[in-house]
Amino acid sequence: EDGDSGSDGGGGETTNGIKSGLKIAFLPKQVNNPYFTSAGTGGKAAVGEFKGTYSETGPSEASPSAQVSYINTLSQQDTDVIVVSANDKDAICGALTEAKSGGTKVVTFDSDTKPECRDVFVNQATADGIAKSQIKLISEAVGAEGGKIAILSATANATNQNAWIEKMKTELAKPEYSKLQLVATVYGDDNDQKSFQEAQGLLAKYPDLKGIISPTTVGIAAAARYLQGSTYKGKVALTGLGTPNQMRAFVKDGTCKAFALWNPEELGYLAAYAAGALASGTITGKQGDKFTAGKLGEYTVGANGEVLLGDPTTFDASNIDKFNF
Amino acid sequence: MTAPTGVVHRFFVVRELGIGLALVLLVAVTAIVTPRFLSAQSIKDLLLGSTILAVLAVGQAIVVITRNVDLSVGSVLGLSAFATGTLFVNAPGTPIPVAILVGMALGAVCGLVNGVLIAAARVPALVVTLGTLYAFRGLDYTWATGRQINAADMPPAFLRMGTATVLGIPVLALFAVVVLVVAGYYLRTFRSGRELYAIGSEPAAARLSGIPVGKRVFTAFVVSGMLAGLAGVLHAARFGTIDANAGLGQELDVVAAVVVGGVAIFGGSGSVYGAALGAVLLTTIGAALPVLGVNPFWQRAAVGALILAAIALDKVLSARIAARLRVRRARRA
Amino acid sequence: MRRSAWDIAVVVALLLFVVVAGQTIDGFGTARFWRFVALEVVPVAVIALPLALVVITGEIDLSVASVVGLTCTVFGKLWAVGVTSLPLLIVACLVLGAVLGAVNGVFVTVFGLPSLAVTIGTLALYRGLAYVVLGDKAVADYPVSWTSNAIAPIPGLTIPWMVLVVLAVAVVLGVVLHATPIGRGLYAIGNNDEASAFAGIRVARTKFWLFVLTGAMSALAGVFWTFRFASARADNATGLELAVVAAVLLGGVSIFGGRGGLVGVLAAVVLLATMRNALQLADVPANTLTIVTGTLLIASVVGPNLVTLTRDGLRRRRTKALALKGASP
Amino acid sequence: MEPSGALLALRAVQKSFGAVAALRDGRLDLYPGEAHALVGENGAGKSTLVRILAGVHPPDAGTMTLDGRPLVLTGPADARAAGIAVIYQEPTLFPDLSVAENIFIGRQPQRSWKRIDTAAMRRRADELFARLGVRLDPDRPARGLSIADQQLVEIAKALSFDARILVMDEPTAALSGVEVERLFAVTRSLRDAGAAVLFISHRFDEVFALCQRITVMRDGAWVSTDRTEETSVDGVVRRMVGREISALFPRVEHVVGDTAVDTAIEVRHLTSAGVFDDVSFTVRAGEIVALAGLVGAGRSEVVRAMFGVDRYDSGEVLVAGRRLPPGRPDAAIAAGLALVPEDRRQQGLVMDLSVERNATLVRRWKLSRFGLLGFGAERRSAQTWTQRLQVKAERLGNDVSTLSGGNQQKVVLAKWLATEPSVLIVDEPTRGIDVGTKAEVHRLLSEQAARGVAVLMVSSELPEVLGMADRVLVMHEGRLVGDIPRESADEESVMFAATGSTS
Ligand SMILES: Nc1ncnc2c1ncn2[C@@H]1O[C@H](COP(=O)(O)OP(=O)(O)OP(=O)(O)O)[C@@H](O)[C@H]1O
Ligand SMILES: Nc1ncnc2c1ncn2[C@@H]1O[C@H](COP(=O)(O)OP(=O)(O)OP(=O)(O)O)[C@@H](O)[C@H]1O
Ligand SMILES: [Mg+2]
Ligand SMILES: [Mg+2]
Repeated sequence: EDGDSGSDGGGGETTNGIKSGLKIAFLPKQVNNPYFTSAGTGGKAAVGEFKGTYSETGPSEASPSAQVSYINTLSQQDTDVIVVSANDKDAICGALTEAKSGGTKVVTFDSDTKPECRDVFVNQATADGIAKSQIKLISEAVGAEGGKIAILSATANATNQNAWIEKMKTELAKPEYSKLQLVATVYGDDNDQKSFQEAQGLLAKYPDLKGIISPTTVGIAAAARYLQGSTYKGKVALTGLGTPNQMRAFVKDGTCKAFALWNPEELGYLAAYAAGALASGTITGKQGDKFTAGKLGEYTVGANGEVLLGDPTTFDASNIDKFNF
Repeated sequence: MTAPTGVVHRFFVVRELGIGLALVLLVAVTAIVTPRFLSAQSIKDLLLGSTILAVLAVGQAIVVITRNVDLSVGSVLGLSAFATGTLFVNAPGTPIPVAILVGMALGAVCGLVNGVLIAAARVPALVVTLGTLYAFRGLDYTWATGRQINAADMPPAFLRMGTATVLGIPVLALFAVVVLVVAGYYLRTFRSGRELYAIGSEPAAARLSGIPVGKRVFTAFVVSGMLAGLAGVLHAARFGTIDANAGLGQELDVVAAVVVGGVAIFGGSGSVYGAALGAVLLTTIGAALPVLGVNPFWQRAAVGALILAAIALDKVLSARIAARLRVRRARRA
Repeated sequence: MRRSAWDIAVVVALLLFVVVAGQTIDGFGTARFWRFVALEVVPVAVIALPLALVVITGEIDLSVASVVGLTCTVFGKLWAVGVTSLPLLIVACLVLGAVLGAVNGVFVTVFGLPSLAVTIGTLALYRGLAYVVLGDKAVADYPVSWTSNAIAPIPGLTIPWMVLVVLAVAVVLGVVLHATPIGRGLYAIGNNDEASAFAGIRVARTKFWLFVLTGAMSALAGVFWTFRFASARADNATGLELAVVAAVLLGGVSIFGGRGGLVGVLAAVVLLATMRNALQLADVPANTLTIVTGTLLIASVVGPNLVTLTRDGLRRRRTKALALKGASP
Repeated sequence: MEPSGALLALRAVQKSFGAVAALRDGRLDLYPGEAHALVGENGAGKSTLVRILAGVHPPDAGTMTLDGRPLVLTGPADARAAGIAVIYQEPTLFPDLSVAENIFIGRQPQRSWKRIDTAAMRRRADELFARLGVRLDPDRPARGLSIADQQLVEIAKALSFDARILVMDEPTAALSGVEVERLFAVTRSLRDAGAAVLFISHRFDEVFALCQRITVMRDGAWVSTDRTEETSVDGVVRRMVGREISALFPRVEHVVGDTAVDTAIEVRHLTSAGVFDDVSFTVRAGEIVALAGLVGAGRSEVVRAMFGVDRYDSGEVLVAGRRLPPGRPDAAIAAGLALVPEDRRQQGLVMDLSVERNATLVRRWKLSRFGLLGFGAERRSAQTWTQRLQVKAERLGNDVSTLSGGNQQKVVLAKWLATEPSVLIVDEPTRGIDVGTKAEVHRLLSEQAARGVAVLMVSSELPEVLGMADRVLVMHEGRLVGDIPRESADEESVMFAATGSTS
C-alpha cells in the first residue's frame, strides 16, 4: 500500500514504504518545554518503528536566532530530515533553505514557516477548527447570558496563536455569539509567572469578566492556578488548550469545566512518519500525496503541503482520567 | 540633637520616603481610575505578587551593599523551585517546613559556590554570578529535561499556603515581612551588619580596619542564595506549576528593584526596606498598568521609563541633601 | 603587561580549541562551519567591540540588545509604510541607534546616574518601544537581494563579507584604544575619573560619545539581524546583552574599568561562537552548553587569580614558618 | 641594640614587592612611655615598615617580638588584638558611614544581645573630639570631609583603641599648627600613660618636639637610632640622605613682572555659595604668590574652581586677559594653566596606570603624531622629567601606585612641569615630601618663577609660605582677608589674618 515508491537508492528494507536508517532530527521551539517533550516521545516511537535514527536537539530558549544555529548544525551533520516547530515563520527560512539545498528535507510541525521553506507541514488542527472549538467551549462555560471575555495568549509574536486569535474574532462575529464580548488580549509569553500575573491583571481591570480563553498550555495552567486561589473561582469560566496532566486538578475542583488539545505525542508521531515518507520519496509534499503513519493510519497531503492531524480532543471531568500526557 | 544631625537623619529617611511616595501616588491614581484596584482581592494579589521579588530583593540588597552583585538569583530560584516540586513528587508526605528548609539549603549551597569563588578566589562578583546564572540554569534544565511538575503533584496544604491569608494578609507575604524585618534589624544593629556597609563603602579601608572582608562577603552571598532558595519554595507554592524556566530573567527585575529602592549600586548605602519597597513599586507598576488600560504593548516601555524616573528622582533628592550638607559645614570656626 | 598576557591567553585558548576540536569532532572546521560561525560572530562582535570601550571607562551598557530589537522594528515599520531606499533605511537606523545611545549617555553623564541602573531601565524601555512600534506583527517581505547580499560570502570564500566590516571596526577601535591619546584617556577615566578630570580629560563628554557609538553600532547589528533573519520582530535579539557582556569579560576587560584590550575581546567572541557550534556538532545538548558557557566565564577570571593567590599563599606560609623558626631560639 | 625592655622589637625585617626591595633591614625598638621618631627620605621604607607592624603585609623575613614573645600577624585584626593602633599615611575612611561609625567600626559599644549602642557610640566620639579639640559632628557621613578632617577622624580612631602601641604615619601632613599642637598634647598624655608611640614625619621641628628617640632609615635599611638630645637636625639629615644638604628655601633671584603688562592670571569676584565668596586677586608673570590660611579656609576650592574642575556661581578667571570658560580644565590647560592638586591619590594620579602614562597624560596629544602615539615618545618624555625630579621608580612601566608617597608627589609635579605652563598652581606641593626633595621642589618653583611663570602656591606650612612667596594672600572662611607683600609678611601678620582677628 505504498504510493509510487520513487527513489530507492542504497537503503535496505522498507517499513510502510519508508527506508530504514534515516537520520531524523526533531528541533522543537525549545528543549525545556513539556509539550515538546511529549511530541518528541511520539516522534521517537515512530522513528523506532521504521528503524531510523532519532535525535532531538534545540535551543534552551524559544528564539528564532538560536534555532537557526541548530538548523545550521543539523545540515552540517547531513541529517536526512529536520522536523522543526518554527519560532518564527520567516526568520528561520534562510537557514532551512540553505539546509534544503544541501539535500536535507524539512518537515514543520506545530508551528509553520512560510510554505516555500519546508516540504510538509504537519498541522495539529486547522486554525478554523481550533477557533471554533475554543469559542464553543467558552460560550458553553459562560452560559446563556454571555458577557465579557478575554484571551491570554503566549508571546505577541507567536504565529499560530495570532492566527487562531484572528479566527476566534471572526467566529465571535457570528450572531449566535453576539452576547460574548472580547475585551482584551494579553500576553503571558509562555512564561508561567508572567501568565499568572496577566490573568490577575485581567480580573483587576475587568471585575465583571465572565471568561478567559488561554489557547496555550502554559497560559491555561497559570490562569487556572490564579482563579483557583482567588475569589473568582467558579465565577469566571476558563477554557483553552492544555494538557490533561496539567489541568486534572482544576477540572476536578471545577475551576475549569472543559478544555481542548490534540495529543502532542500523536503529533510528533505523525510528523516523524511524514518525515520518513518524505525522505523515502513516498511523498513529495504536493497535494494528494498519501502515506501511512503507523498506528494512526493513512494520511493525505492537503493544500500547501499540509497534513492535518485531526480534530482536537475536548477534555472534561468525564474523560480526563483516561489520558496521561 | 544638633541641626546637622537632623539633616543627616532625614537624608536617610527621605530615600525610602521618596519611593514610598511614588508608590502611594501610583496606587492613588490607579484607585481613582478603577476603585476596584483597592479591593481585598486586588490588594492580596499585589502583596502576593511582590512577595517573591521582595524576598529576592532583600538578599540582593545585602549583596549590593557590599559592592557586589548576585545575578544568579533567578537561576537559583529556578533550581530550588524545581527541587521543591521534585521533593514532593518523590516523597509526597514531606512536611512543609522540611520542604522550605530543603529549598533554602539548596539555595545556600548555590550561594556558597558564588561566595567561595568571589571571596576566596577574589574575582569580580558580576562575572562570577553571570557565569553561575548560566551554570545553575543549565543544571536546572538538565535535571528537568523538559519535565513539568503540576499542581496535582504537590500536597494541597502546600498549595493552600500559596493562597491562604491571615487577617487578609497572604501567608506568603508574611514570609517576606519576616525576612525583611530580620534583615533590616540585623544590618542596622549588629556589628557584622554595619561591617557589610563598611566593606561596600571602601573595601581597601575595610581590610585595613581588620574587618574579615572575605568572610562577610561570603556570608552575604550565602544569605542571598538562601533567600533565593526560599523564594523558589514560595514560587512553587504560589504558582503550582513548575518547569525549568521558573525565575528565568528575574535577575534584572531584582537588580532594578534594589536600585529603584535607593540602594547604591556601588555599595555602602541604602537599606533592605528600600529594596523591598522597590520590589513592591515595580510589582505595583506591573499590576497598575493593565488596570489603567495601558495597551499591553506599552507596558514594558512604561516599566522602563518608570525605573529611569525613580533613579533620577532619587538622585535629585540626594543631590539636594548633599548641597545642604555642604552649605552647613559640619565644622565651623 | 598583564593585559597583553590575557589577550594572548584567549588567542591561545582559541587556537588550542580549534586544533583539538579539529581532531575530535566530525565536520568541524569545514568551510561551511566557518561560515556559520562567522555569521554568528558578526552581530556580537559589532556590539562587543564598542562596548569594550565603554566597560574600559568603567561604565556598562545593558541596553544593547534592546537597541537591536528597536532598530529592527523601526526598520521593518519604515519598510512597511513604504520607505524603500536601502541607504535611507540604514542611515535612519544608525541615527536612531545613536540617539538611543545618547539617551543612555545623558542619563549617565549629565544626571550622573550609575550606568548599570540606567541601562537596566533603558533595556526595558527600548524593548517596550519595539513592541509599541510593531506590536505582534513581523515584517518580513524584504527584497531577496537585500537579505542575501547581507550574508553573501566574500568572492571565492564562504566567509560572509560582513566579517570585513567587523575587522575594520576592530582595527579602527583597536588603534584608537591602544595607540592614540584618546585611548590613553579611556584607560585613565576607567581607573580614576576624578584624576582624569584634573588632567583635563573631558570625562563626561568622552563617556557620552562612547554610549552614542555603542548605540549606533548596536543599530548596525540590528540592520544585519533584520537581513540575516529576514524578519523584523519586537523580540529580536532578546537576551543578546548577556552574550555580549560575557564575551567582553571573557576577553579580559575588567568590569571595574581601566583594563583590557580589543584583541582579547575579538578572540573571545570568536572562541565562544566556535565552541558553541563545535559542541552542537558534537551533539552536546543545549542545556549542557549553557553550563559550559557559565563555567568558561567563571574560569576566565578565576584561573589567573588562582595562580597568583596560590603563589602568594605559599610564600606567606613559608614566611610564617620562617618567622616562627627565627623567633623561637 | 638589645631588645631587652623593649615593648616591641623588629629585627632584620625584609619585604620585597616583586623586584623592588622596599625593606631590606628593618630594625626598631619601641619602649613604653616613649615617643619614637622614624625618619627617612621618600621611599626609604617607613610606610612599608608600618604596614608590616599593622599586619597588612606579611614580612618576607625577619622577626618581630612583643613583650619578648614572637609576634606573628596574619592580618590587621591580629595587630589590633596585640594592641597596635595605626594611623596610615593615607586616610582610610568609609565615606558612607557616619564619622562615629568610622571610628568604632567593628568595635562599636554594645548593649544587650550584642546590639550596637548608638547613643554610647556617639557620646564616645564626642568625647574623643573634645580631647582633640575639634568640632566634628559624629553623625555626619565621612563623605565630603576635607583631608584634614579625615586625618582627625583617623586620629580619633587610633586614640579610641587605648592601644599600647600607637603608630602614626605622617599624621600631621594635612594639619595646621593648632591641630598639630592638640595632637601632640594628646599624644604626650598617652605616652606618659605608658604607651609606646611611633611617629613618622618629614617635619623635624615636630620630631624634635615630640620624640625621645629618632631612628633613621635609608634605602630600606636601618641606619641609626639615637636619643633626641644626643643628636641634631643636621646630623639626622646627613644620615638620611647620606650627604650634606644646603639651605632649604633657596630663592633663585628673579624679576617680578611689571603689574601693568604682565598680569598672568586674574580672578575677579569668584563666588561659590557656601564655599568661597567674592575672591579677587591677580598673579603676575614671574611672581610667586602664596595662598595661606587655616585648613578649611577654602583655598583648595578656589584653585580648583580657577582650573575649572569645580563649578562656581559667579565671577570670572582671566588668563593673559582672556576669559576662561568655567568648568573646562582642558581649556585652562590650553591657556597655559597647570594645577598640582591637593590629594595626589584621588586627583593627582591614576594609581593603576604606569609612571610614564601618568607623567605624560596631560601632554598625550602633544606627544602624538598624526593622532598616533608611539611608545618611544611617551617614555622619552617621561624619562626626561622623572629624572629631573629624581623620581625613585624601579621602572617607568610600573604602576604609579607602587611608588612611595613622596615619589608619587614628584610624578605629579613632573607631569605638570612638563606642560611648561605659564601659570602654575600648586596645592600643598611639599606635603609628605622629604627634606631633600622639598628643597628640590622649592628650587624648581623658584626656577619656574625666574623663567617668567606665574606661581600660585597654596600651603599650610608657614615657613614655606614665608620663605618662598613674593606676596602672601590670606583666606579666612572662604574670603580673601589679606594681601601681604613679602617685606611685611611674617608669622604674626599671616596668622593674624588667617585666624580672622580683626585689627
Ligand atoms: N605595593 C607595592 N608594590 C611595589 N612597590 C612598593 C609597594 N609599596 C611600596 N613599594 C616600594 O617600596 C619602597 C618603600 O616605600 P614606602 O612607602 O615604605 O616609603 P616611605 O618611606 O613611606 O616613603 P614616604 O616618605 O614617601 O611615604 C618604595 O620604593 C616603593 O616604591
Ligand atoms: N564635598 C564637601 N562636602 C562638604 N563639605 C566640604 C566638602 N569639601 C570640602 N568641604 C568643607 O569645606 C571646607 C574647605 O575645605 P578645604 O580642604 O578646601 O580647605 P583648604 O583651605 O583648602 O584647606 P587645606 O589646607 O586642607 O587644603 C572644609 O571645612 C571642608 O570640611
Ligand atoms: Mg610613607
Ligand atoms: Mg586644601
